Amino acid sequence: MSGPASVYLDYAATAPVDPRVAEVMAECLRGPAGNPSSVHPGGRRARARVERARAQVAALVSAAPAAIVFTSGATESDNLGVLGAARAARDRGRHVVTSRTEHRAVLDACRRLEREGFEVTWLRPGVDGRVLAEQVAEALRPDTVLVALMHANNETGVVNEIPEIGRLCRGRGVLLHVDAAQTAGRIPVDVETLGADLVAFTAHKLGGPAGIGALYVRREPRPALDPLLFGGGQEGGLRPGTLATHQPVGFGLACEIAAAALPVEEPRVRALRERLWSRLAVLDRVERNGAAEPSVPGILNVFFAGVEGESLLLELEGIVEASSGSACSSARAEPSYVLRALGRSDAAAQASLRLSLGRFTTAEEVDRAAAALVAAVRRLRALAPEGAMERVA
Amino acid sequence: MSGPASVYLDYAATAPVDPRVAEVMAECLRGPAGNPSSVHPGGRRARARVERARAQVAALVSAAPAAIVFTSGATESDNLGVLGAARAARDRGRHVVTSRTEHRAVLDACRRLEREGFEVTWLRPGVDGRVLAEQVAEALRPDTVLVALMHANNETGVVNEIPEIGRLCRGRGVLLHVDAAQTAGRIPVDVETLGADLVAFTAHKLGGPAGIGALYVRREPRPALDPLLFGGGQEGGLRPGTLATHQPVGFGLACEIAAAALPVEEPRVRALRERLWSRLAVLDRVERNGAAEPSVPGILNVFFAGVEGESLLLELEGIVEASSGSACSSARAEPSYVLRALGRSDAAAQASLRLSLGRFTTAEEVDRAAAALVAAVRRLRALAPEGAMERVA
Amino acid sequence: MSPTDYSPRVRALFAGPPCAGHLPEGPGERRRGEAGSPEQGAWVVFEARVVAGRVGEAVFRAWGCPHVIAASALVAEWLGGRPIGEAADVDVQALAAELDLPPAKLGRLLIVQDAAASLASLGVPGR
Amino acid sequence: MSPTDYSPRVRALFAGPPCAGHLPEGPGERRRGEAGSPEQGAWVVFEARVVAGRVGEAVFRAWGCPHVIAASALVAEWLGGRPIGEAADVDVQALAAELDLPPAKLGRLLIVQDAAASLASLGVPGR
Ligand SMILES: Cc1ncc(COP(=O)(O)O)c(C=O)c1O
Ligand SMILES: Cc1ncc(COP(=O)(O)O)c(C=O)c1O
Repeated sequence: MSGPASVYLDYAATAPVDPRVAEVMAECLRGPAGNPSSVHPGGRRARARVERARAQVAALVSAAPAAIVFTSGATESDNLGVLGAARAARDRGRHVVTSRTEHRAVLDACRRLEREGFEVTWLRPGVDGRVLAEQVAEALRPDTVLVALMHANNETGVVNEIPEIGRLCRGRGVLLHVDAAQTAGRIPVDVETLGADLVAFTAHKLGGPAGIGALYVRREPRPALDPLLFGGGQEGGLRPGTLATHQPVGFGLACEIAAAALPVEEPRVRALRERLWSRLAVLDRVERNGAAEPSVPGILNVFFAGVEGESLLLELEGIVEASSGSACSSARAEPSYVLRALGRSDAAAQASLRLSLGRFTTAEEVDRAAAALVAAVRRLRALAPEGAMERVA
Repeated sequence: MSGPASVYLDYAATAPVDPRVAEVMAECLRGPAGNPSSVHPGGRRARARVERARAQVAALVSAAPAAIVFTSGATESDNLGVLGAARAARDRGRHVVTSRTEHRAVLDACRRLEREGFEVTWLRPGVDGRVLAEQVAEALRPDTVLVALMHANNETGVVNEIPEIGRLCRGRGVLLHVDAAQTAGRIPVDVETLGADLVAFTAHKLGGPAGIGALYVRREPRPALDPLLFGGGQEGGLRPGTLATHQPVGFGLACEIAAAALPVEEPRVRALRERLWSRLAVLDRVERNGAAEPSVPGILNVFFAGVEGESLLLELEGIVEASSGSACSSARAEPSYVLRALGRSDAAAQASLRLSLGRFTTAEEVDRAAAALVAAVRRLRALAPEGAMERVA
Repeated sequence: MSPTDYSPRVRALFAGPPCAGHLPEGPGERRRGEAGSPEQGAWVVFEARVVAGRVGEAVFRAWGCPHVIAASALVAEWLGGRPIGEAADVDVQALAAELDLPPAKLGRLLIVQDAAASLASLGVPGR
Repeated sequence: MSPTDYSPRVRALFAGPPCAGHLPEGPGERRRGEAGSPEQGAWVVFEARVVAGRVGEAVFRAWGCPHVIAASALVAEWLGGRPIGEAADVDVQALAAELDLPPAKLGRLLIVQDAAASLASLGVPGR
């Protein structure tokens, strides 16, 4: 391919691995074998590295290292938190509160709970995409055992009122599971401030490798969790299996790097996002999906009236890499259920793009992407029947 | 530390990552971001690499690529196979057959099934460590839905009569789950020959990275599986979560390398193991735990009468890296339940070492390890009260 | 959105579709055919100038996926010079084969076919 | 087996334990004290030569983990020159502190203490 490299605007799906992280992982993989559970020096070395990584991961969310359980990613963390906490509490109550705009990992875990005899209240955010504490307050019942809500939405970037919801839950003795996959390393996340009992996050959204995540499990009081996997007793019995040294090590370093960079990166990325938005706003009939604030810095979800999503993506191929809907669910052709929940029509949801920026995004890239987007939208609108801008809205 | 490097004899716990595997993984990690579920070129590249890896993994066990589900390791594969198959079949029957010498991933999954209302028959192997087809035949009942047995035991290396057991199960319409973590890449494994419906294995025992494994799920007839995790629909709905490209890619290459090396490595490692045994047999009162054959080539489990396990390990520290019991359960101080099931006393089980050889083991290392072991055993025996050889037996 | 791999033919037609846009002024009868809607995943308009029973020139405008745009362009091109009655005879199978169409998208091609057919039978005068 | 980290003191004593082995021939009364068993995780034998009510020389033999061997060696060394009656006074807390003993292993130290004490009170003539 000739010309400049395409602009990667899909950080919310997965972020590039930080080169320093890739390096330390490569070194781990090249090193001598060591099973962190073994007693011999190779095993002890591996264990020491894993424990150092656990401390780095814990520090990112201001938690104690012992409160961090390593998992295979946020999907597993969400499942362990939601299914684990609800199943363990099923004798106390069978009501769970969540929202329609959660990631599928929480959504589908809650649907599973429904099949297991739980009742689930599905909160619907406003058009701004926020789930509010008052909605949760209304939904709580005497038999509510768990509230599962995301810190920020992966499609819109909108941040929910978690601290308020945390206080509410604690006051009622209800467990709170927070999916922080989109916020950890991107805005300050402090498990105490959130008031969460369980917090899920993942390495590959913050410069670490895919295939490793964490579940923060509060120590005091410690929520009972019914494990998903059974076996060698690793991770305090909550998550058996031989721990891969290179994976937590990469995750740990990525957390450390992200934490150090956050004070600079957060405003920088936010400014780039607004720059992108201002350059797209030269088009008629473009709208942001969800509120502009409060939000994570790097997500801009834009609806382009009158265009069709798949054609828009092909038009941008090789120029801009972005997602139509969330990448996690983009194996399906369905329009984004998140945008549908915010009131968009199917066609409008499909005519929306999630443009997500991050660590390595530059102003030059933003300008190049914006120019390509504007040109693409103009061409597709010109190809469309008259009235498309009104009918695809 | 001065002197030569220690001899790594813990391949059954985890094998060193093949340098070529480490290299391709490092290259993956350094490359551009790409979520295999995304539509843009980065995502498509990642997906193509993952699918190539799936084919490589499938080829190692003579399976169709579409029959391979990637998981986080054999622990998860075992849980998905055992819990998944039994739970999905619970309306047809609630009886499961397994053995006392399975890996904890199968053992603890079966215990969990007991708590969920299943009845489990726990077969006990003979002193040779083998579970025989006739034992399975006797245990089968009209309500049996699943037989879960390992291909080879991780502590003794002894190979079970899986093909016969497979025929038996198929004849009765009972699903067979086989834990092949210790055999894949070490002896020929063919899912058809095994007659298995589900086969679990893992990358880190065969030169790949830890944190990635596979579950073979027969296509025709396809066993129903109740998933453990819910979410984005990846891996045919059986295993959601963003797939880490570097992990399957490393696994795939490791499988390809192992398959190519097998015809040479299997006899070579077997000969080294017998060399090690012949050099240890100069000691009085040393015995092999489990039958010498049929076995995987690289595992030798030796009982040293009169010594104490923890002291033996410390005596060997920095010289030989091996496991007392299985590394996977060595976070516990309990004597190996596998050796207990084979009739060893607690003390005798603890006075046993699993010495496991592999790809990079040399004759020089075997001789050095044997000399160190002989010296260590002699010193500890000399330190012990008279009669120890008879009482620790 | 399904990670579709587009054929080179579809890519070329999508990138530079022939016969896209509005019918220029000119002699003859202007006809307009339309089918589909955003809700159906494809929405196609054909316009044709008919002179002596034959299509002098045809153009399309389409809202839809790249296959819809490519198919509409092919049909508009194919219409040129044909008896207008043949606008009802778009061969969907041939079109699908030419575009290497994923089976799931066949419904959208039927919308393209409908739009062309309406040009023949129900064709209303163009604006 | 628990992945214990041994203190430097334990490592040194385990690698080269003083007073290990059998009591050489010599003058005085030979005594033997024993406690524990493989089933208990520690099995310790002390032998001492007693001259004029004091331990002339003491040796140990032990089956057990490195802490047991280290503790037995320390106790045998400590016994040398003491009134034999003091063999009953092994200070388990001090020993545990000196060896940085994991709490779970305290029971094994009690076996070492027992073996020494039996040298004092129930001491039977050595072979
Ligand atoms: C909000 C949210 N939760 C969970 C996940 C799942 O994370 P993982 O890919 O690590 O399983 C993602 C992204 O995929 C996400 O954005
Ligand atoms: C027989 C057997 N099954 C399962 C496992 C678990 O594999 P993993 O460490 O990949 O979870 C192991 C090794 O740890 C094993 O030896």
